[in-house]
Amino acid sequence: MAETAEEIREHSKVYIKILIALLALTLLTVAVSYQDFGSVYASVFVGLLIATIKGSLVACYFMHLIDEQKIIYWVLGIAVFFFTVLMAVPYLTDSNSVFNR
Amino acid sequence: MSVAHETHDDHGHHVELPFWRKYVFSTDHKVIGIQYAVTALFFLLFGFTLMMMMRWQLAYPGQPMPLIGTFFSEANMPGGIMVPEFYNQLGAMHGTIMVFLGVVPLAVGGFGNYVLPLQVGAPDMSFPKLNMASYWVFLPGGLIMLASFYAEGGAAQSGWTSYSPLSNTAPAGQTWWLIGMIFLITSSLLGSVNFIVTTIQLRVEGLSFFRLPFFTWAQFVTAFLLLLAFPPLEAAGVMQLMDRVAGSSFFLPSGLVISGQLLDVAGGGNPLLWQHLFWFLAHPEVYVLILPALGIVSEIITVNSRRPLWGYRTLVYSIISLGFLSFIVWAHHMFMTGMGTAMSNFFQTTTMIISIPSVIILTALALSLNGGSIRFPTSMLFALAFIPMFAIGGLTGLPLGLTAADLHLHDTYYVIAHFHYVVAPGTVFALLAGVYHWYPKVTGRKMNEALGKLHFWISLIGINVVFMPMFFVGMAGVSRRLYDQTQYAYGAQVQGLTAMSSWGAWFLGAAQIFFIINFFWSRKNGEKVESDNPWNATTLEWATPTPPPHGNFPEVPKVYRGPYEYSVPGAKSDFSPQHVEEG
Amino acid sequence: MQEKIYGYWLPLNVSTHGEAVDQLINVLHVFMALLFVGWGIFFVYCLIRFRQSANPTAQYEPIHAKPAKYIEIGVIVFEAVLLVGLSMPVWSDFKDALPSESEALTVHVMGEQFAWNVQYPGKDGVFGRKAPQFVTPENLLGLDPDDPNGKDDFNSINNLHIPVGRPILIKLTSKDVIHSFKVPVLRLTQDAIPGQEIPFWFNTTRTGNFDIACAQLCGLGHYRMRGQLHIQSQADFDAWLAEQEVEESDDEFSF
Amino acid sequence: MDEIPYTVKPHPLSGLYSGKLGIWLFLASEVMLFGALFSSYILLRVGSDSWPVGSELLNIPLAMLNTFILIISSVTVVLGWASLKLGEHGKAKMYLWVTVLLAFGFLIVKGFEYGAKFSHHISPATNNFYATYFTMTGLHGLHIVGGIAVFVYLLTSGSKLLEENPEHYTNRIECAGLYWHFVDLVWIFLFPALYLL
Repeated sequence: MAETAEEIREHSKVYIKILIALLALTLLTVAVSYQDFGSVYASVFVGLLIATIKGSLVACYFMHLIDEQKIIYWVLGIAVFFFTVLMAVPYLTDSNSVFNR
Repeated sequence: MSVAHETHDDHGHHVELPFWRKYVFSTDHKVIGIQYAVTALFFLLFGFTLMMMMRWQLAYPGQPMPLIGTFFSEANMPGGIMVPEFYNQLGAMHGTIMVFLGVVPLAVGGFGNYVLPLQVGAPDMSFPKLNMASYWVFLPGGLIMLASFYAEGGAAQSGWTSYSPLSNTAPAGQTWWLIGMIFLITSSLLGSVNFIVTTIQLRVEGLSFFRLPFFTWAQFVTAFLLLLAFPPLEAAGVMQLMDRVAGSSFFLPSGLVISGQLLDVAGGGNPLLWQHLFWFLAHPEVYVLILPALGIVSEIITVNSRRPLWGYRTLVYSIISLGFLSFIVWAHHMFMTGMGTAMSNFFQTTTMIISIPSVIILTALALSLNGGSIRFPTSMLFALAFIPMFAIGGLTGLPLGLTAADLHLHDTYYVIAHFHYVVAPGTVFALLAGVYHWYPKVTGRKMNEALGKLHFWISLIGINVVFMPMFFVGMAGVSRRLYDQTQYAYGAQVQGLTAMSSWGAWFLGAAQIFFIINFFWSRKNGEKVESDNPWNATTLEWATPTPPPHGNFPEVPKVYRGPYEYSVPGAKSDFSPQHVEEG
Repeated sequence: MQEKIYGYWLPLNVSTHGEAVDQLINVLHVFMALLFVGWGIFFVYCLIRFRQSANPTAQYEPIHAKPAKYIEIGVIVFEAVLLVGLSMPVWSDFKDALPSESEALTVHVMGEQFAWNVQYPGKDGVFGRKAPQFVTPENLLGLDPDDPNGKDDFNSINNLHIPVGRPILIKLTSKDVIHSFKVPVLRLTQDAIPGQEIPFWFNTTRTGNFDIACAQLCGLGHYRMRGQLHIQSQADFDAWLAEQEVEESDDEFSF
Repeated sequence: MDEIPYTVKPHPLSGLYSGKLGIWLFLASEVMLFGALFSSYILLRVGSDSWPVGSELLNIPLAMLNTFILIISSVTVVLGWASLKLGEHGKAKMYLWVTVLLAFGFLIVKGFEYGAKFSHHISPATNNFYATYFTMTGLHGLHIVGGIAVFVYLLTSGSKLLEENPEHYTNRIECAGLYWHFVDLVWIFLFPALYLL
């Protein structure tokens, strides 16, 4: 994927736009945290939603995942699958144990 | 955590490296493979001797150990009689050393590093410096583990699983254990990145994924297990280190009373968190122990029965499904921790499902023998013995996987017999087979057959005398890790069997002397190898000169056919190597 | 006990759920033995029939292994039957079908480094409040001194007395590290985890004295955490209970 | 045949040079490492009955400043890599030195935060919230230090490779950049999880 000079300059402009978007989203995250969304879970969801947007911006543009090779998607797919299994651990231990706290 | 992508120092011409760069800090995958293998064999022997000492206390509780009893300090063995703390240290370190410092470095570090690049047709690993780094991070980890015996209060003594809160309140040796573990985990991580990239990137022309030898497939899946399963244990290790050093209480619930005093710690932690994170690694870890062994056995069986592997594609799909399933079975080690029925039913089912690929692989290996023309060198004897022994190990996993039967068998000697049958006559026999098989390629000389057969038959008998009685001791209900089982009526009843196991263990220990003699004696005066391909095998590692020079292949090989093309009808000879054009 | 309680295979079974556990273990082992012997015979046959001297040229085509495939499917079906038919029902019965507080005898068991504290509610049938800060060498349970219900509770260390034929509900916890309450004759293992109180139940079919063991490594005294399970007739049990209450009321809490 | 293929040129089938595949695999294991820490954080928080609110105890403005620093440093790495591709070596080195300085800035701000905590005798032993806070941000900080070490090496003794084989050097910067973006990505999730929710 040998890019020509213009494409790279073009990309640099995109990076600046992404930078501004990320800084704005950070301010948004902090602002959102002061809002009260009823339950804790709602505010957690909103907070994580914004973080995921920021994360995917960094991943897609800065890490070039937007147009990456198939093998990289496979490697990340496997990692994300086992990441979700790992995230199931808190649910498994807490909700399903028989002891009464 | 340095970035993992150094490349081979790209000075084109070949310069004669000084001794310490050629043999000590070498970046050649073969030298690193030998370094790993020799270090791992030493640790296997050391872990074995720890066990042989424990067996004395198990067989004759409270009696002074003859001969070497007086060598030990008064704190550990006053008057030659082993104290419970020292017994627990031996138990914990036997497990840790055999798994993390013996079998994994030999199977993955030794055989993987040496044989995989050759089988793939590569000049070296993708990242040679990283490969060297992984050995030199592994060695300090190993030395820390050895040094922890001299820590104040002795080595780690809460089992190789080091459950908290026991491990949180254990003496200083546990901290050394944790630091050693972090070194070992980092080393395995660096190694696994290297294996995966080499398998994907450096395959020679014509070597598609479905023409890879089964040994390379096993190492490839094992590398993924190492890559994705080890980090959670590293996180758990960091947390337990914080618990012990910085006084946090990740794994300590509030209100603990240790030896009468209320433990003044913030509390609020959950001991099950350690168990979940530990077993999240440890189950893929036991598959890391067995997959390379399956790879080695399949290589040796096909070579010595002059017949293609039965169902190569089904085997590859089975090993991949084994890799995936091994990540979702871990909680069958925790059935008795107060888990609800929904969770235990899920893990019961996945444990039953995971037994299917193992049965397929074992049957395929047996079917590969049918219709073959079988030779019986020592490597083949060990590989053949692996199959029924691994079958016993696998089958005895069924009662433990079903919660109702586990109610009685959990944490008893039945469990010890089950996993030892998979690891001892299973993986270790396969690794010994691998040493006998690839020794000619590494040194240019064959290991002595007479000594080899002697070593095989005595080890086979000894190993069964050690572990078969344990099934019955476990069925009687004797708990594991007991310093003296005669305290219990049902324990005293089967004490005879435990004594028998102990004698079997010493008998087995004696048998290893033949292997050690053979290993060093044949280095200089074993029977010289007449060709680069003494076993007439078809895979690429036999296409290199003996011993393979730096850069392995004088000219880049091309691959024309699958890995196990033996007795092809109409071919010139009864084997057609992968890199040879016509049949 | 003249008849054998403990042998080389499964020990005597005295619990109601033990029948199904023994049946599952025995059926499984017969199944495993059959598989291993049948498979072993094929394995040895291959080695002898196809050794080099007897069969100098090997065969290239893979043998069509129809029988092997059917056997495997049979094994999978049999495993599924055992899993769903035997293991899951026994397990859910053991885990979920806790007997009601009224009909069952409730006992609190608290493991500690190298002993089992067994707390009985005493005459008032109510368990006193326990807290770690009240633990002293005399008051191992950590009973709250100014809680009236705790006055008549007593701790029969390492001795669990229960009436035969009545469901027993045990609330298991631990004071320091993870222990595991294991009674081979009851076919029962339950981890005692500090910070958690895990309920489990069993019912017994005959009287006798049997061993209780700790199955989880809990330190240097793990091997000597031996307890005694006394399964008594209702009369003996009541006599023992009465005798305990007399003994308790005159010393410990009358300061 | 001494030279290891596909170290610089991408592999025809996978389209990647080995280093890139290697760094992505390493990042997959890092995903599991931080995943385990996040999973423990969730378990401890859900399991405990008294979990303090992060925003009251921790210094939000400092953390926000740190987030800005890391985002900007991510951008300077990418711009540095882009100018390397364009052959403007001087500009690239300037961008990368800015990244290193920003990283030091992050550590200094982190130092103030930790210093404030320790002066109030707050430590991982105080309660599980602080234990998680110190462990996660501490391990993240160690990753920042690792990143700085790599960049400093590449900009000092490693930079002679730039003259010998620019494409090889650009690949190395790209891999270091990928690692750096991942460290920024972890902080993007760490920031709301510990400080805001």
